[in-house]
Amino acid sequence: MIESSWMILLLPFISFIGGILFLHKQPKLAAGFSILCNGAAMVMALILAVGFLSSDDTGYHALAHTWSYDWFAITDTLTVSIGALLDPISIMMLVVITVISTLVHTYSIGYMENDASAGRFFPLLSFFVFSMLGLVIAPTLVQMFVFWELVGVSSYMLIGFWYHKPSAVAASKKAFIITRFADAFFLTGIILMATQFGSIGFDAINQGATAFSSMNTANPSFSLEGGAVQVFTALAAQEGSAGFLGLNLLSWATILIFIGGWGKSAMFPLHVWLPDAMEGPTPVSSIIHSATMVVAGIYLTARLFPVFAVAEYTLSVVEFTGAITALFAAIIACTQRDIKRILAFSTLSQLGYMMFSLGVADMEHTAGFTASMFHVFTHAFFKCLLFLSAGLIIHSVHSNDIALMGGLRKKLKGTYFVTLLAVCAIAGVPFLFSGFWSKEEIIMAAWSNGHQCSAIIGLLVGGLTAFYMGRYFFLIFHGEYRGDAHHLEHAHENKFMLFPMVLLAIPTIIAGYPMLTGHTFFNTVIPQATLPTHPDHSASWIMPVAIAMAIGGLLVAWLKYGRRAVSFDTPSTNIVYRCISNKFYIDECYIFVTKKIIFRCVAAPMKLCDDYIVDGIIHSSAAIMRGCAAVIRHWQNGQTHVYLGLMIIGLALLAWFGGAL
Amino acid sequence: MNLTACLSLSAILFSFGIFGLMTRRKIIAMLLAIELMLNAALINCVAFAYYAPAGADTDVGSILPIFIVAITSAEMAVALAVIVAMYRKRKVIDIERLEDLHD
Amino acid sequence: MEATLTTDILFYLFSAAILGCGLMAVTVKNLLHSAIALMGCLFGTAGLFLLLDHEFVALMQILVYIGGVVIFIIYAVLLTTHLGTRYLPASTLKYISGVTLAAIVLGLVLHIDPQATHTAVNPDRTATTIDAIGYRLLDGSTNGFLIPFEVISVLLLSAMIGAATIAKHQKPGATNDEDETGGSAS
Amino acid sequence: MDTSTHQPVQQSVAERLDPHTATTPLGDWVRELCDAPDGGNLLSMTINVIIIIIAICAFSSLTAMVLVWMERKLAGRFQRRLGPTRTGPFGLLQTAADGLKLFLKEGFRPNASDPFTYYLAPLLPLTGAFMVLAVIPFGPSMWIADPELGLIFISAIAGLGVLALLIGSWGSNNKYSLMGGLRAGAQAISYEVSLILCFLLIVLASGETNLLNIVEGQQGNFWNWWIIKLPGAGFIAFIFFIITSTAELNRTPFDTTEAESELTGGFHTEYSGIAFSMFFLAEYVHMFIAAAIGATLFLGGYNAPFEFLPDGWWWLMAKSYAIIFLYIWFRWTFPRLRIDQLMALEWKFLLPLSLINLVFAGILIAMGWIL
Repeated sequence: MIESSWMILLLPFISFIGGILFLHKQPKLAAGFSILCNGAAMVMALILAVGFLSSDDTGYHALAHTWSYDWFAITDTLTVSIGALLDPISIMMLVVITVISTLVHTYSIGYMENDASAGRFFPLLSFFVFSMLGLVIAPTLVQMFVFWELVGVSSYMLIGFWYHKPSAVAASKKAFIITRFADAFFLTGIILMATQFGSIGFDAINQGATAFSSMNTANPSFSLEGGAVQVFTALAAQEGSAGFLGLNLLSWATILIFIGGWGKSAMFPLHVWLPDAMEGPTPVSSIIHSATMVVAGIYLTARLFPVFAVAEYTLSVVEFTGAITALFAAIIACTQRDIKRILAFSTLSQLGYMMFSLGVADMEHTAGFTASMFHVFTHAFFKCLLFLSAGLIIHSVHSNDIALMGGLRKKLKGTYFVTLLAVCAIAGVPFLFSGFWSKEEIIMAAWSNGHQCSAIIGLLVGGLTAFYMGRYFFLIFHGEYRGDAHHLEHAHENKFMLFPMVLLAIPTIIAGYPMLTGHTFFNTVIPQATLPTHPDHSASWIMPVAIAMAIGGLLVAWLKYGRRAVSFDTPSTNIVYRCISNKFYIDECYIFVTKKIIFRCVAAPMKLCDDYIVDGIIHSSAAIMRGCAAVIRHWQNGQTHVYLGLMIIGLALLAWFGGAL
Repeated sequence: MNLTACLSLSAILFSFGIFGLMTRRKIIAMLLAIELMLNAALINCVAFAYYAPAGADTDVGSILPIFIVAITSAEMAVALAVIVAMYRKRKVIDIERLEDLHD
Repeated sequence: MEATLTTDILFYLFSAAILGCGLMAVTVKNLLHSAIALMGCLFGTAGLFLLLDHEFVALMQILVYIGGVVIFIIYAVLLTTHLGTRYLPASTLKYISGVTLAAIVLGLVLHIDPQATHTAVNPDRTATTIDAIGYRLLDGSTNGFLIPFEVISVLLLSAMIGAATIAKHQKPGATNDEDETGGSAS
Repeated sequence: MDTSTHQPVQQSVAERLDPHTATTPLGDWVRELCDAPDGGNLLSMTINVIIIIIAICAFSSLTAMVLVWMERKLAGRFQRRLGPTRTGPFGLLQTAADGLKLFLKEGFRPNASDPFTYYLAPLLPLTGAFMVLAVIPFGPSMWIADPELGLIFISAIAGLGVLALLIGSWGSNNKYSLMGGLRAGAQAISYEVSLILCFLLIVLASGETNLLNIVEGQQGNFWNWWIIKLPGAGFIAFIFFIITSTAELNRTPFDTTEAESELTGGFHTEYSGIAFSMFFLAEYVHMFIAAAIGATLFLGGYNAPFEFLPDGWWWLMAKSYAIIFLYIWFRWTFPRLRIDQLMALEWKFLLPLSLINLVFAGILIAMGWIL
């Protein structure tokens, strides 16, 4: 099964190629084909996961299986290979991606029912799945970067899927440019990593880093081989070196790599593309911009966790970024009116959770790492479910604005129910829902590892999350309908759309239970790291506080939005509220910086240089050529006679100069 | 009869071919001139084989002409088909009046 | 064949025929006449090949060149010209350039020709038999010509198909071109 | 692959027929005259050439006369009438009289015709006929030239016959002539392919391109003739040969070239007098040549049908005339094919079948399955 893991990758690719080449005129066939391929991939991924679970090996390294095939060699020792690295987190991601992709494909049948370009949609979606799977199983930084970019491209194509909408085109460009900007740093980091540490394979890097950290702390009992030795040596050499701007090269490399994940996971202040990316079709938002692609940054950080942990300051940057984003996005989410933007900001906030959770862990206390992966797992399902339900609501009332909704619980009963489950999950309603457990773990890990500030931010954000999700839920489903009654009459639940939502509701609830019961699933799939770790029981006060925050948030939301009718007629004049609802004017800042500063002071002089110096050289050389050609062109007038004459004269000249005459 | 005589003969024939190619206006006549030139080449081929030194592979003197002849006939078949098709369309086989073909 | 008076006389006869017919072929105005002159020239060449002991090449010359190519040319002449066709003379410039270029080539070749060594006939030489040709053509080793032979076969086939396709008279319904009347016999 | 049962004729003609022992009185006389045993002497060559020219001219004229008489007689018989009876016994001198009439007629050339091509055309067919006659072995020591590549020579020269028709038809400046000429060209080029495939089959079977060797290879009883010796394939090839040679001869049912009812005489519409008689003569000489080649290749040439009978030119004549009888029989019994039917017959029927037959014969020879 390990060796045939490439099949999982191949199936969505077949779906893409077949769909784009042959089926783009038959949307129904394309959909069926895509679902077939993705379903097969899902089955294979599940088989793979079950095989992993049932294997006797436990622990992080024992479970990492790699196969690879050499692609090209940069130096004698540095070979770029493509292949698969299968360890608990990649397998978990495989399962999550394939399950969600299959369900979203199914959902899309209903969602794209009346769309003329649906035949293009399914292949592109499969292409994304292919790229994402390739990213997840990448055993080297280079392969990860290749698929990283493919993921970016497919995201670009899907955000701009309705390319006739100017806003969609602008959003896709924005997403593309911002993530490319971050990827430039990522690539630099890879190059730095490759040159300084002589390795781009995750295995070698992580083993070397683990060995190094254990040498510093405990007994160095690792036997290393291959690239890991190089990494180890390089790390030892870096120890204590001054480096550049006060950071040593390892920190530089890891921070640069992290910036790639920063952009992809839309951490503050590179988050601006994600809310705009909601211009794409809702299934795209659900799979790409909430459940899978945006966690690529988290995944990258987790992938390189040992080396990040060894590097000075890197994890602090991670933690800081994550905490700021979580708080920042949660505050904005409280004020938004666009149904998908609320969810987008909530995604940002949850990504911030995952990020700072990674940041609070280190090689001795890996609870944060475990918690982060756990949250990735649970979040994927309930966030996907939230987006799917949002898509169904949009589909029904033909609007994105929650100001034009309300009272939909009567019309969309199924949706109401599953959305309630998902809202409870994300808000952290205790005991029954998966989100509670994973969030709990994160806050617990932060506190117990001495990052009290992050833990408190986590608690605060938990309350905010409960509040804005409650607001979201009550404004949509409770109260009176505020929109165009005409749409409400036709509102219904498409069975293709409802079915995957119902299926997703199952993991929304049960995905957190295994943690509670100590089931082996989580002991195995969520890496328990190298050294045994337990949450600090002294922090047992956290759970009641977190529960109180969640319930309190929901209660406030109920009091403010659920209990009585809400009016959106008069815009708030409160300056703080306006500032928040305009997303702290971050977009405007960007536009000011780019348009006013960069364009005017840098780009305009460059353009002058380009126009007059660079183009001038080209134009004058072209003019010279044209002048010469004006003379010669008459010799090539299509007359055989002239050609023959020239040929013979040339022959004679050749003979003359060649000395034959 | 010696090698130089044969070669001179073929050289003269070849120059006739070039003269024809230069002065003729009809495509068929130009093809004809090309035939002359190819024929001169054949004469060279055979003459060299006949006057080859001991140990040379003289079979090539017979085999190469076969290839030349075969390629020529293929070329002629296509060329003449093109001419006939062109004549049907435009009623012209004068090369100077077909100059617009290169546009 | 031994170089005797007979062969010398024959050689000069053939040469005269070749050159005379060759000159006619490129100067005579009437296309059919030049085609006939070309035929004479090719016949002379075939005779020359016989003198040079290359019987098979000579017969090839007659079979393919005269029997095939010249007939093709005559066919094309028949399809594209008629007795009333007016033959426009080439411009004086073309005549001058033609003569000049021909002279250049002739000068070049005649300058190089005498540099050929081994001008004597090898006394042990034997005429190439048709068996030898056949075996060489079907010899797949580096010494043989199997691949060129096969390539030539494919070339001939494709040329034949191509020629037939190009010259095929388009069905009246299938074409949007102007009415075509010429060449009804193909 | 068992090739032991079939070996190409190893013994060359030169070994079997020593020019010094196998002689003819005429040849002896010439050699005596020139005092040169070989043909290297210029005088001897000249005399030889003159004798050959006279012999061939005489033979062709005689053959043509006989064939024309034979055709007219047979045509009469096929049509239940007598044919010529008045001139000479059985009308034998009728042809001579016709010939005389043609020779004495006024040579007439259309005004708008091209004299060069118009007068060149009638000369060509007989030239070709003479060249082919030169290589046909009439008897064991009765031949003019014996080139190593006789069969290729025949196919090469046979291909030229169409030239005359093309040139003459164009030179006449008559649309019927031109149509006839173009048809003749298309027909001759097409059927030549099958004809050469028939030749190739014999080359494959005998391993020889020399006509004399081919004939010598069929010595013995009549089952050594290639028509029978190569079971099936030989007979099919012979039938194909008859069909294609009829087409090459432009005789009914393949006479679309002339097609009196359509083209008022085809390419020779504008010819009269001696020019016409040259075409006419050549047609009948060609007929004899085709028959002789058929007899040589398939029916053992000058070999007697049984070993105990003496070989000689009379056998070739008998076989040739038998085939000629077939040609005449065809002419007076089959209706004419349309030009498209004719082309379809060649390209869609004869050519593929000839190729298959060739492969079939190749298998037979390779497996040694010959009589």
